Parts: sequence; C-alpha cells; structure tokens
Amino acid sequence: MFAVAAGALLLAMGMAMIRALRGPTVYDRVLALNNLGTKTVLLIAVAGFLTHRPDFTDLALIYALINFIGTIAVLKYFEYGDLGAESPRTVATEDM
Amino acid sequence: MTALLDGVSWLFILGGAFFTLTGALGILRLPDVFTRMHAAGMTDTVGAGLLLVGLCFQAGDVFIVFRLLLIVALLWFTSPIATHALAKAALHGEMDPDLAGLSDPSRGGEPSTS
Amino acid sequence: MTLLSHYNYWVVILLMMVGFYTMISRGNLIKKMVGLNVFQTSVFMLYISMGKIRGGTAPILMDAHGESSETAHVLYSNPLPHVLILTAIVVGIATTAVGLALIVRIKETYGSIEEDEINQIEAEGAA
Amino acid sequence: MSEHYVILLVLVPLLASPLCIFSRNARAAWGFAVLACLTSLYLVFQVWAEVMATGPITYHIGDWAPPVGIEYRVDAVNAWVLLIVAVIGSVVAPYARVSVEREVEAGRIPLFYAAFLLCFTGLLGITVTGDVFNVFVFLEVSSLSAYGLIALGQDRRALTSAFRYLIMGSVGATFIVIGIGLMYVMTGSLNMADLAQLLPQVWDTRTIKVAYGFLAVGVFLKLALFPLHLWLPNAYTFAPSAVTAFIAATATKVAVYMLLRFFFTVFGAPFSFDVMRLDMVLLPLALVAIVTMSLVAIFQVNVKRLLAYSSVAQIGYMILGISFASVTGLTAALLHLFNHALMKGALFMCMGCVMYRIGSVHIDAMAGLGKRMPLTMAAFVVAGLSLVGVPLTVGFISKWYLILGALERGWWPVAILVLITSLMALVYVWRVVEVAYFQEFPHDEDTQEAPWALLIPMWALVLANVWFGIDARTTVASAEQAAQTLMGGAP
Amino acid sequence: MREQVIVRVGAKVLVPFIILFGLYVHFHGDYSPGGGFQAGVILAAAFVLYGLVYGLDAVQRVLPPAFVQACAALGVMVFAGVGVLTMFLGGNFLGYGVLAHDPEHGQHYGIIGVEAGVVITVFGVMVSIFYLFAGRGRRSG
Amino acid sequence: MRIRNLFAVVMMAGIYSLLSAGLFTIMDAVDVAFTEAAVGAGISTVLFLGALALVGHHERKPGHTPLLPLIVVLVTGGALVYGTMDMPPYGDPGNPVHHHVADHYLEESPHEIGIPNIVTAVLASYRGYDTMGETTVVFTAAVAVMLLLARRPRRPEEEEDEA
Amino acid sequence: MGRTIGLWILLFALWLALSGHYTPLFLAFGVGTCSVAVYVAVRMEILDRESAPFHLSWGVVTYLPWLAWEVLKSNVQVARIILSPSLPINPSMVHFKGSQKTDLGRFIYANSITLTPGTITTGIDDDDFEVHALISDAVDGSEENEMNRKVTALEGAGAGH
Amino acid sequence: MTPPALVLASLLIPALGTVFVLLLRKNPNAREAASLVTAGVLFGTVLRVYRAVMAGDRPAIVLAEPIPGIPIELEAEPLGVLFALIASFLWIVTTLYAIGYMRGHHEENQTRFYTFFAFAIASVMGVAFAGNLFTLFIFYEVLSLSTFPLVTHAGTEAAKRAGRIYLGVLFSTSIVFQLLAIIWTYAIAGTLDFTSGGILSGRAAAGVVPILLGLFVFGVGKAAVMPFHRWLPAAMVAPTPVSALLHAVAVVKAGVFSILKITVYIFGIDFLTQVGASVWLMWVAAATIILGSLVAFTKDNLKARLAYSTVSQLSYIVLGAMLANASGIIGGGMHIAMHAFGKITLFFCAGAIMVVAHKTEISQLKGLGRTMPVTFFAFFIGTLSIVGLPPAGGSWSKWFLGMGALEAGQVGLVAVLMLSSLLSLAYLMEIPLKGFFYAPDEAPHHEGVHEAPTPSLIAIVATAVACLILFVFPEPFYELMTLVVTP
Ligand code: NA
Ligand code: NA
Repeated sequence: MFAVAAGALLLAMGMAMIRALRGPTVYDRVLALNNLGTKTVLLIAVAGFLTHRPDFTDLALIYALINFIGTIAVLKYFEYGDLGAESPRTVATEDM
Repeated sequence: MTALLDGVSWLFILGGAFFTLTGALGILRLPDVFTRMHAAGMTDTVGAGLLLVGLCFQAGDVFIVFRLLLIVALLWFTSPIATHALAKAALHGEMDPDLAGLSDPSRGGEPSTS
Repeated sequence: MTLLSHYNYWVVILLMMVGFYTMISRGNLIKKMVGLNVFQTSVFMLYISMGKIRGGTAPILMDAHGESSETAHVLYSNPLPHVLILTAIVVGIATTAVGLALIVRIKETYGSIEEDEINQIEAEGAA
Repeated sequence: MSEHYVILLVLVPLLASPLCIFSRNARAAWGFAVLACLTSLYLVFQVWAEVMATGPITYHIGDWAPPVGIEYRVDAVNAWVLLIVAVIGSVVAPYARVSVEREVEAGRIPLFYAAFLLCFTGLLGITVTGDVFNVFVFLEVSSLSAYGLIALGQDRRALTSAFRYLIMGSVGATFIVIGIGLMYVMTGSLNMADLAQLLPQVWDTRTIKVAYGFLAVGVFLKLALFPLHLWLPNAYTFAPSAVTAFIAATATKVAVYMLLRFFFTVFGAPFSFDVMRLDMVLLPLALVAIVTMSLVAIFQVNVKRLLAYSSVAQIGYMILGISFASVTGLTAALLHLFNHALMKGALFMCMGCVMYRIGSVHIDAMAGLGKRMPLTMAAFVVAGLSLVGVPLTVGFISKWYLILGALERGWWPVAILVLITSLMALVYVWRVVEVAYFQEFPHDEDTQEAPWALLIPMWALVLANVWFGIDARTTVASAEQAAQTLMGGAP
Repeated sequence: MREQVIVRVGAKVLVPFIILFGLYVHFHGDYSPGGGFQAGVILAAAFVLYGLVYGLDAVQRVLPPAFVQACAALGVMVFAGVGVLTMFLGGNFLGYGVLAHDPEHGQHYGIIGVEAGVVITVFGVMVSIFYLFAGRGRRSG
Repeated sequence: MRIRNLFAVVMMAGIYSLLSAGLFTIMDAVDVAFTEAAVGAGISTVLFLGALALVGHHERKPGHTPLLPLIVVLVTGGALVYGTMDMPPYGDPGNPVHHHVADHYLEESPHEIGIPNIVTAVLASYRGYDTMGETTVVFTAAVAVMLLLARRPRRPEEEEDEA
Repeated sequence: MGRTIGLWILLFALWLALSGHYTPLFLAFGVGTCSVAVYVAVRMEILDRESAPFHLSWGVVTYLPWLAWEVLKSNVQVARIILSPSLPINPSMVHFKGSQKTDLGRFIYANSITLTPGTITTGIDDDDFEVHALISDAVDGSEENEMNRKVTALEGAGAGH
Repeated sequence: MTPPALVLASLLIPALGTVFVLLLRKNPNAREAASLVTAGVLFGTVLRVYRAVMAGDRPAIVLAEPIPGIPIELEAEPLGVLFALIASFLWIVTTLYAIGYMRGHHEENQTRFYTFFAFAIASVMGVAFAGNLFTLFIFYEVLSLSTFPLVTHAGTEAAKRAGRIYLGVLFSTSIVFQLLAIIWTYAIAGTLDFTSGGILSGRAAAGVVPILLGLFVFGVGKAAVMPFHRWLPAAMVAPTPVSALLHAVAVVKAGVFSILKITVYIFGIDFLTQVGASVWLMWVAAATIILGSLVAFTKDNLKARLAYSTVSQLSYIVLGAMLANASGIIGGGMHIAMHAFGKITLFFCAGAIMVVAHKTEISQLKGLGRTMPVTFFAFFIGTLSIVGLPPAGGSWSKWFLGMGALEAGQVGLVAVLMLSSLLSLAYLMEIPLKGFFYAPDEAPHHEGVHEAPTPSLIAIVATAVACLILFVFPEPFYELMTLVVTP
C-alpha cells in the first residue's frame, strides 16, 4: 500500500520535474517547484511508513514550511527584484 | 477491525494517489501557467489530504496522527496563499493568461526562457 | 557482483561529475556556485550510501536504553556518516554564502559576472 | 592545567574572535587579536618544548578515547608547524594595526580581526588534530576567513582573486572529503593513528589508491603546487598587506603539513613511496614549479606578485625535499617550512610598509626608496638575501639540507638545478634592490620611513632570519626530529 | 508585499507557529531528527518570511542587525564555554560527564548546552546573511 | 541541455537538493534529510535569490565548451569509478564501515549518553568538537559576508586603483 | 492582552501535542518556547484580530467541513477535465464582489476560492475579487455566492465577540 | 691577548674601523686617520698571530654553529697567516694611497668608500682565517657583497652594469659550483674542517675527485679562471684604489688563496697526485695564463691591460695548486705575495697617472716618464716583479712554480711559464718604455704635471721598494709555505 503510494508520488514528481525543466516561463518553474515540494512532503511521510519508522513525520512538516517560505521568496524576488523591499519597485524588463 | 482499517486507508491512499497523479498530468497537459495552477492545487488539497488521512489509519500512534493532520492543515493554509502569490506575480510580470479561444502556449512574458 | 552492488555509487559519481563540470567549465560565476552545490550534495550522497545498511533503519533508537528485548534485534544504519555529512552540509552553505557575497561585490565593481568579461576588463585595466 | 594547553591554544583565538564582534571597536579588537596570538604562542611554545623533551602528547576531547572520539595528538611534526603558525600570527597581529588602519575602512576593522583570528584558529586547528575529518572542518574555518580577508584588498581584483581562491579551495576541500570518505569506507575509522594501523590491510585495494589520489590532488590545490597554483599569485598580490604577510607565511605551510600528515603518518612512507611512487610524482612537479615560477617571478613588475610567484617556487622546494623520501629531504622540507615563513613574512611586511607610505608596490614606484625608507629597504635586502639562500640567513640552511638530500640520493642534477634557481631568486630580488638603491626618488619630499609600529614587528622577523641562519641548531634539531617521526611511520 | 492582503495575513498567522516549531525541533533533537542547526534555520526562516512580507526595515526593527550579529558570535562562545566549564570541573574539553554526579546526566546537560550554542549561532548567522543580501540592493541607505 | 536563465539553474539546483533530501530519508539519514531540506531548499534558495536580485539572472553569452574541464571531469569520474571497484557492497551489514567505531556508538551510547537519537549523541558528544568547528564555520561565514556586504558610505572615486 | 494569552495557550497546547515528553524539564522548555514565540509576535505587532482570530473559532468548525466537501467536488470536476482527451477548458478572468468587511474575511474568502480547484483568486481590490477560472461557466453558479455568504456570516458571527 | 683572541681581533679590528669611519664622517682628516690607525693596529695584530703560528700554535675559535656539526670557526694556520699578512700590510699602503687619490680625484661619497673598504678587509681576514670550508664560503660571499658598493662607487649606468656582471659572475659560480662542491664534500666526508692531508682521502671515489676539484676551481670565481674571468675587467670602472684592492689584495687573492687552501686541506696534495685528478685543471690554468696575456696585449686602456695581466697571473697560482706538489704549492703561495706587491705597485702608478695627468690610455703616455719619473720607475720595478726577473721578489715564485712543473713531469707547463713571462714582459715594459724613451705627442699637455700627491707617492715607493726587498728577504713567506706543505 505504501509502496503504491510512493510509486505514484515518484511518478507524479517525475511529471512535475518535466514541467520544471520545460518551463517555459519562470512561473511555470516556480509552480512545478512548489508542487514538487508538496509531493516531497507526501513522499517523506509515506517513506516513514514504508520503513516502519513513521515517527519522523516532523520532517515532512518542516518541509512543507520551508517549501512555502521558499516559494514566497521566489515570488517576492520576481515581483520586486529584491528581497528586502517594502514597496513595489518597477522591475526593469532586462532584469527579468 | 484491522482489515476494515486497512480497507479504508487503502481507499484514501489510492484516492490521494489518483488526485496527485491527475494533478501532475494536468500540470503537464494544461496550456499556460494559470491553468496549470488549478491542477497543482489538486495535489495540495485533495491529493495530500486523502493520502495523509489514509496514513493516519495506519499510524497506530496518536502523536503521529496529530502530526499528519497538522501537515494537512498546513498545506491547506499555505497552498492558496502560494498559488495566489504566484498568480499575482505572474500577472505583475506581464503574463497574459490564455483566455477562452486564444490558446497559444508559446505566448509568455518571459522572452529569454526558451 | 561488483556491477550490481556498486551501480548506485556510479550514479552518484555521475551526478558528482555533472556538478564538478558545471563548476569548472562554466564562465558564469553563479553557475559555478550552483555547480559546487551539486558537486557537494552528490558527495553527501556518496557518504550516506556508505552508511546505509540493507534492512536497517534510522539510527534513532526505538528503545532509549536498549533494555527491551523486543527491539534488540533492530538493525540501525551507521550514524557516523550522517554526523559527518551534517557538518559538511553546514560547511557547504557557509561556502555558498561567502561565494555569493563575493559574486555580488564582483558584479558591483565589474558590472559583470561572466568570467571572460571580467578577465577582459582586468586585462584592459592592467594595460 | 598544562595538560589542557593543546586545546587552549586553539580555544584562545577562537574565543577572542567573537569578542571582536562584540566590542565593535577597532582598537579593542586589535588588542584581543594581539593578546590571543601571544597567548597562543606561549601555549604552543610550552607544548613544543614538552614534545621535544618527552615525546608526543595526546588529548582526548570530550573524554572519549580515540577512535570513538576526536583526539588531539601533537608530535614533533605538528609541534613544529604549530610554532610556525603561532610565531607568524604573533608578529603579524601587532603589525596589522597601523597597516590595516590604512588599507581597510574603519567600520570593518573589528570584523577584520575577527576573521584574522578565525583564520589563525583554523590553521592551528588543522595542525593540532589527530582526526582526519576534523582536519577538513578546521580547513574550512581557515579558508572561509581567508577568502573574506583577501577580498578586503583595495584593488578590485582582490574580489576576483578571492573568488578564484574560493572555487579552487572548495574543489580541493571536496576532493579531500572524498578521499577521507573512501578511506573511511574501507576502514571504518577517522582517527589518524587508528587509520595508520588499519590501512596496511587494505593497501592493495583500488579504493585506497583512489582515496590517496584524491587526498593528494586536494592537498596539492590547497598548497598551490604547480600546476594547481593559479589561485595564489593574485590572491597574494591584491590582499591587504597584513593578510598577505600572514597567509603567505602560514596557509600553504599548513597545507604542506597536511600532505606530510596524510602521506607519512596515515598512509605511511612505505605505501607512499613503494606502492604509490609519490616521489616520482612530486619530483617533476617540484622541479617544474621551481624553475618556471622563478622565471615568471623575474618578469613581474608588481613586487607583491613577484613575491607570490616566488612563493609558488619556494613551495616547490618543500615538495622537492619531500620527494627525496629521506630523513634529510624531509628535514629540508620542514626547515624550509619554517624558514620560508620567516622570509616571506618579512618580505610581505616590507611591502606593507611600502604600501603604507607610497600606496603602491609597483617596482617603478619604489625607485630611490633605499634612501627614503632605509630601514624598510634594509629589511627587504636582508630578507631577500635570505630568500636567495645567502649564508648566515635561514634560506641558506634550507638550501643546504635540500642539496644534501639530493646528493644523498645521487640526484646531482637536481642539486645543480636548486642552485641555479637560487640565482634566479637573486635576479628578482636584485631587481628590486637596484631600483630602490640606484634610482632617484621621484615622490614628494616628505615621504618618510614607515612608522615604528610596522618596523618593529617586521624587523623582528628579519632578525629571526639572521638569528636562525647563524644558529640553526634548534630549528634543525626540531625539523630533524619531526622528519624522523615521519619516516618512522606511526606518530 | 505588505499591501497584499492574502500573503500578509498568512505570514502573520504563521510566524508564531514557525517559531514554536523551530524551538520544538531544537529541544527534541535528542529524541527525533533535528537539533540546534535545523532549529536555527527554522527560526531564521520565521524572520525571513516576516522580512519578505513586511520589508527589511520592519524585520530589522523587530530584530536589529546588531542583535543577530551578537547572536552569531555568542553561540560560538556558549559552545566553547560549555567545554571550558567542563575543563574547570576537572574533565577534558567538552567532557560533559563532569557536569553532574551521574555522567549520563552530565552528558544530557552538556548536549543541551552545546546545542543552545549551535542554535544561537546558526540563527544569528542565517538572519545576518539574509539582512546583508536583502539590504545590499537598496541604494538609498 | 543548457539553461541560460540563471534563475532556472538555481531552481534546478533547489530541486536537486530536494530530491537528495528524499533519498537521504530512504537511506535512513533522517537528520541529514532534515538539514538538507532546510538548507538546500530553504536557505540556499533564499541566498541564491538574494544574490540574483543583485546581479541579475541572465547569463550574457552562450558559454563556450572548453576541452580541459571535460578531460579533468572524465579523469576524476573515471578514477572514482575505478575506486569503487574494491568498495564493499552497498548496504552489507558486514562492511568494515559499520563496525569498529560505529558499533561503539550504537551499542554503548545508550549507556554512555542515554539519548535515543544516536546522530545527536555522536554529533554533540562523541564528535562534539567537530560540531564546534561546524558552528565556527558558520560564524566565519557570517564574518566573511559581513566583511563583504556590510554597507559603507559610497565614495565617488572608489572604483579601481592600479597596484 | 487576552489575545496574547490566547495565543500562548494555543501554542502551548500545540507543544504538548507535539512533544510527547512531559518531564518538568520539557514542560519548562515548552513554557519558554511559547513565551518566546508570543514575545516575538508582540514585537512584530502582528498579534491582532487577523493573526489570532479566536473570535471565529465556532464559525470555522462549521465552515471547514462544508469547504472540504466543496473542495472535493471541484477536484473531481477538474480531474475529469484533465483526464478527458479533448481537454475541455475555457479559461477566463471573472470578477466577484465580496461582501466581507475585514481583511480577514477577504483572506478567508479569497483562499477558499483558490482552495477549490477550478478557480484562483489573482487579485483583491477592496471588495472586488479578480478570479481566474478554468471553465468560465463553472463559476457563474451559486457556489461562489454561497461561499461568499458563508464567509461573511462567519466574519459577522465573530464580530460580536 | 691569547692567540685565539688575536685571531678574532683581526676580524673585529677592521669591523670596528667601519664604525669609527662612520662616526667620524663629518671630519675627513679624523676619518682618514682612523682608517690608517685601524690598518696599522690590524697589521700589528696579524704579526702577533704570525709569531704564534710560527711557534707551532694553531689558535682556533668557534663563533657560532649555524648547522649542527658545521661551526663558523676561525683558525690560524700558515697559509692563512701568509694571506692575512699581505692583506693587512697592503691595506695600510692602500689607505695611504687612497687618501691622496680620493682627494686628488674629488670623489664623492668618500665615507661610504672607506666604510666598505674596511668591511672588505674584515671579510678578507675571515677568508684568511676560516677554519673550515663553510666558514670560508661565508666570508667569501660577504667579501663579494661588501666590495659591490666599491665597484659601483661611481653610480653611473656603466658602473651599475659592471656591478651586475661582478656580482652575477661571482655569485653564480660560488652558488652553483662552489656551494654544490661544498655540500657534496660534506656528503662524502661528513666534515668540512680544513685538515692537514685533506679530508677526502680514502673517502671519495677516484672518479668523483676530478669533477669535485673542477667544481671548486670554477666555483671560486674570484680566481678568475677562464671562462669565468669576465667580472674582473668589468670591475675596472671602480676608482683605482678599489682596483688595487680588488686586483692585488682582497678579492682575487681571496680566490686563489681559497683554491690553494682547498687543494691542501680538503683534497690533500698526496691524494690529488695519487688519483691524478688535477691534471686537466693544470691545462685549464695554463690556457688562462696564455690567453690572459694575449688579451692584455690588445688592450690600450692601462687598467684593462693590468686587469688581463691579473687574469693571467692568477692562474699561475691556480697552476701551482693543481701541480699538487710541495714546490707548486710553495710557488703558488709565494706568488700570492709577490704578485700582490707587484701588481699593487702597477695599479698605484696607473692611478697616479690618471689623477695627475688624466691619462687612461697607454698610447697617451709617451714622454710622461720625464715629468713623473718616480712613478714610472716604480712601474718598472713592479713589471720586473710580475715578469719574475731579478732583482724583484717575483722571480722566487716563478722559480718554485717552474720546479713544481718539472717535479710533476709536465715539461710543457714549463714552456707555458716561459712563454707567458716573455709576453708579460712585452706588454708591461711598453709603459715605462713609452714614458721614458718616447717623445710626447703634444708637448703642452704635460705642462704643470708633477708627481702624484705625497701620500700616494709614499705608497707607490713603499710597494716598489717592497718588491725589491722581497727578492733578498723572502724568508718569512717561504717559511710559512714550508709549514703548509710539511704536515
Ligand atoms: Na484553486
Ligand atoms: Na478554487
């Protein structure tokens, strides 16, 4: 049962990976990355059951958190071109 | 009792796997970043939810169940925020969503990413 | 026999070399740092696979004081490579931080993060 | 308390470094640095004296016995290298105050000393430990701080030099980690003495040979052995003067120590020379390094760069001594480790004085300095002659043992080559001397001698060049004992 | 991002929980995966998130740069300080056994102490580095 | 495949690190996976983004492909593969690496230290000194980055000066 | 003050649920941890009706199951679209008027929209919600209106506390 | 003072002299007086060492031990005493001469000149009293360095170039060949002490000895054996007292002295004869003798001609050493003395002509002997001594060298000696002949020209007379050399 779930997750991760590689826009990549992160969270959770050590689920929790913050950072970067900005700045097109 | 529990968790886990895979397929198939967001949302919401709840039935420890549910809660809380931020950023980055009838996947706001 | 028992090391080595190649062949400084990260992460995998025992589990004891006979037979993977790699990961991120800070300063002073452009600017400056 | 000296000598500078951050005051940070270096020197000296008198010292960190825990183990070899690092640190730290005030902006000076102390800590840590992975950790402490320090140079090329150093250094460190991993997978141990016991059983495996190769390449990168030296010249040229003086005199020395430690103690001389034929690798590399780098040095116009290329050549001498695979050869290498630290430290400190007064170390800018800065340039002459290997300086002592080692092996062409390359050193030193003494001074009339705060530490090193050139009994005895330890196998 | 309702409210809600979780990971490092280093990173992540959403100035008002730099330095001193303490109590450096009558308890206290050092430094360093990178881009200052 | 957009490169590196974290979990290295997740996908990504924000994310020129690095990489990789030939089989409990010191940690640490997470026991006690070194490395990185990026008043003639 | 204590209690409950170690030492750690987290929240000035919406507690209990059901339904719908070979999508941008009074209300409404696959809130301008829909005819129905109503009710229910 | 202290004192006195010169730099008279007094005291000290050595004592003192087992050690033995006697005596004379020359020539930086001059003498004393090869090498190098500022004294571009050649050749040969030979010797013998009968006998393989000896002969660049002689004519740019010092006393004699000392005390003449290792070097020396003379012929510049004459004459001494028999060594040792007095006379004369008449070319000297009769007569006596004709001291050394060649069974070398004597007679006698027997080309130029300044003239006369005295009274040197060859 866990193996089936892990297999499905790996397959889904592969598909997200293809999207991450193909893009075509950065937003597609961010989307794929974020999605890949979620699947990794699930995979880690499943792996715990698969290895009969489900007590490491904390790891998945952390992963979900980090994944979220990473995504926010990426988007902040794309919206403001700067991680410290408080108000939006016009982003020069050549920087994109 | 264990058999019933196993059956239920099978059901949930298979359901979660199904929605996760379908979402992944959507990410591949759908034409632009906005439509792909809908597919990605499936993984975060029902895919993750069903899968993790399915795992709960196998945990056999209240602490683990609690953690699994916490993950579900966290995903449900953060996923829409992230998706919203992504959509907003994409719009801000001068990405035009492909709207009805105008499907053209090559049209993007990112000149150099090919 | 070696073929089957070592293929995973070879995959790791392949990944390692991808990182290494990116690091030493690319003129873009950011790519060099990414290459370094990939290279190092692959080395971590090499170490971790050394520590893995088939049928083993994470070296977190199921029974803290080893008194229960129920868990006495449990096989744990080797904790030492994990410890070493924890340190190595931290060292890696530290190196990355310093490298990126240097790249930022290089961009500020040279206006470029391409190695050949920088070399050209330096050559002109020296002439 | 004295049994804790081996650990305290690392802890004192380590703990002084955060104090620099807390104090946020340039003068206080400098004070911490000087105090820490001197305390460390005192402890190192005590440890060295004890090792020379009674043999190796071990210290079990965390009270765990060696293969399980990390052990400090000081024998004649690392006691000697500790002494080198501590002496140079204790001379450069007092020197740094005035030099750094001129070359580094005020706000960064506390950070400068924090980084300096960390670099010092790292180098001592590498040297004192008996655990191969611990070597890597402290190697990174010293390297990361060195990158930061080098990048502080006023010329913008300091940044690119630091970055190149970072890339090459990280490759080196990663190779070392791979080598350690392969050793570990075959033995299950990380303790040097333990490895020395375990490795002979797996000598014939390909894994161990590859481990050896990776360690070798990694260490070669760190010690800038030709042709892996490309990071060094610019790094030395563009770093702030005090940093160049410190790093040039210590960092590559510690890398040479790592080479000795890995190849002689851990793998053992028989494996290195009978199985791996290390001598046949080192000999040609060393010779090419010595000849080509000396030649390149002759044509440099930036004197710091000139000295940097000279350093690569001088590293060649150390490696050459090691390639003789004999007690005499190793004595030569270990002596040169110390002696070269003294001469290059002094020479780069001279450059610091010149930089302080005229803001440049271009050879043309030094015209007529012999009259304007007589003490500085006199120091340059003495240390330069030491570099050439003139009798009554330490340089001569190194050359003596090096040639003796070559002749012992019957390699008289090597001996001749060593002598000819000393002449090359004479040429590049002489170019500077001629400009300084036989050309007119073009600068403003008011350029004067460097301040005493720079002159005194510099002259301390210059006089050490002469002192240990006139009486080399202590240094030779120490180096010889270390060489015997290395050739004897187990530490 | 401050004017963005959704992200702003989301970050607000999350930050205390991230901090809680970071410290939880820190204190339970003996029993489950995690420890000082991971905890330091998670704690730093909480402030990074706040900084991303509310701006660098806002986060630096809450957590001044001098404070995090001091943290970076302090952690090293705490770690080494535990070792020095064991030396004064008659053990070797980092020989925690002497910290209590029962060596096993001593080990516990020692590990808690050094892990505290790790978490303080890692937190301080990660936030400091974030400040430096995020602050570098702004030409105004 | 060459990706000229540096952002994409950084993201790929993030994914790589993420996948390796998964792999670490499967290979029982949960602490490592935890750290790799926090560092590789978290801090490292934020750092790279911070840097990209300052340097732009475009690779200017298509990089030429020099031969030397390729040779170096092939030789290095070849040597490593050669070295694995005599390595003990993957996952065999009888490998030397699992005995000697590792045995001690697994068998004695419950009595000597008494905490279940042996990685923590080794990290904080048996090899606590390495961890102090690691903490120092982190601190060093902060000092170095501060040296490089701390703000300073901009001077007009701060550009280059010839040595 | 009540909110501060409330958050503290919530966090401590979470700690207890996570910890599994109830020795005095670990309880002390928990107390310290929660205090630190709350202190930081206070310093960040993020402790308000938005970040600690205890006033909504009861409303949420009824709202969440309904939302979960909606999410499940729309998931099935989107899955069918993705799996159908012709990929029958009809993307469009639509605007909703939200009747919420507070940012928190809008936050809940917008996220609820996004959470249900098929619609994504791409922007909020006061009461105007810009939404990207996968199939335009799926959003003109009553679901969003019902969701709007329920969220407003939830918000309103809390307002009295 | 005890004899070892006297040996040390002979180093310290000139070293102290440099200090006095520096202290008195403001007052030229006091400065010169200090130089002279120092020189006198030094000579007195060396004389006392001489007496001790003649009494059979071998005073020795260790200064330091840079390398374990290889101390810096001073030891007075007969050969060294011979060299020290000559050098310290000629220092007095040269100083006297320099006072006149430097003032008459209005040289700049006179203080620097006297300082390094004194320092060079200190190094010469070190060379003379070196107790082992290592010590010899050190003082040899210090001598090179301390004379460098003297060579480049003028500070012109030409002087700098000459200085580069000077140091280049001397350092290259000493570092590449000599140092190698020294370390090789140490590797073979395990010691570097100068020992009667040598230290290599029975230790070095027969095949190695010729190579090792060759390394020493060429490695001692100061002996100016061809092809490493270029530095010597190049150094001609120096002021004449410097040339006198370099070519008559300090530098070149330090070179040939070293070769003699190495031959006798490192190889041992019996060992050398036994393995026949030095034969090839005899012919190298012979070639230098003839070639040096021939080149001297082609030079019109007086100092250049004297320089090449020196190149030729030095190889007499090298030849003596290579003959490796008692007569050869005695001849070589005595030629150090005889050539020193003869050649210094010639240089003094050349300097005087330059200062007074501003003539540097031989072709300009016609008739000048009539206005400077003393100078030219002194030149004549010096010539006799160099050529080896009675009644000048040079005839003794030539005699012993010829005897040595015969004893070694090298009749060909006797012919070489004869031929070179004829050549030197020809190229040196031209000068007094031109001076006395040719009519001046342009009469008015010699008007107002008188003899050299008095201090210089005293020096010239003193050395010329010494040449004559040494003919009738060569015993001190002969006795010393006998001690050298009889263990
Ligand atoms: Na949605
Ligand atoms: Na939706």
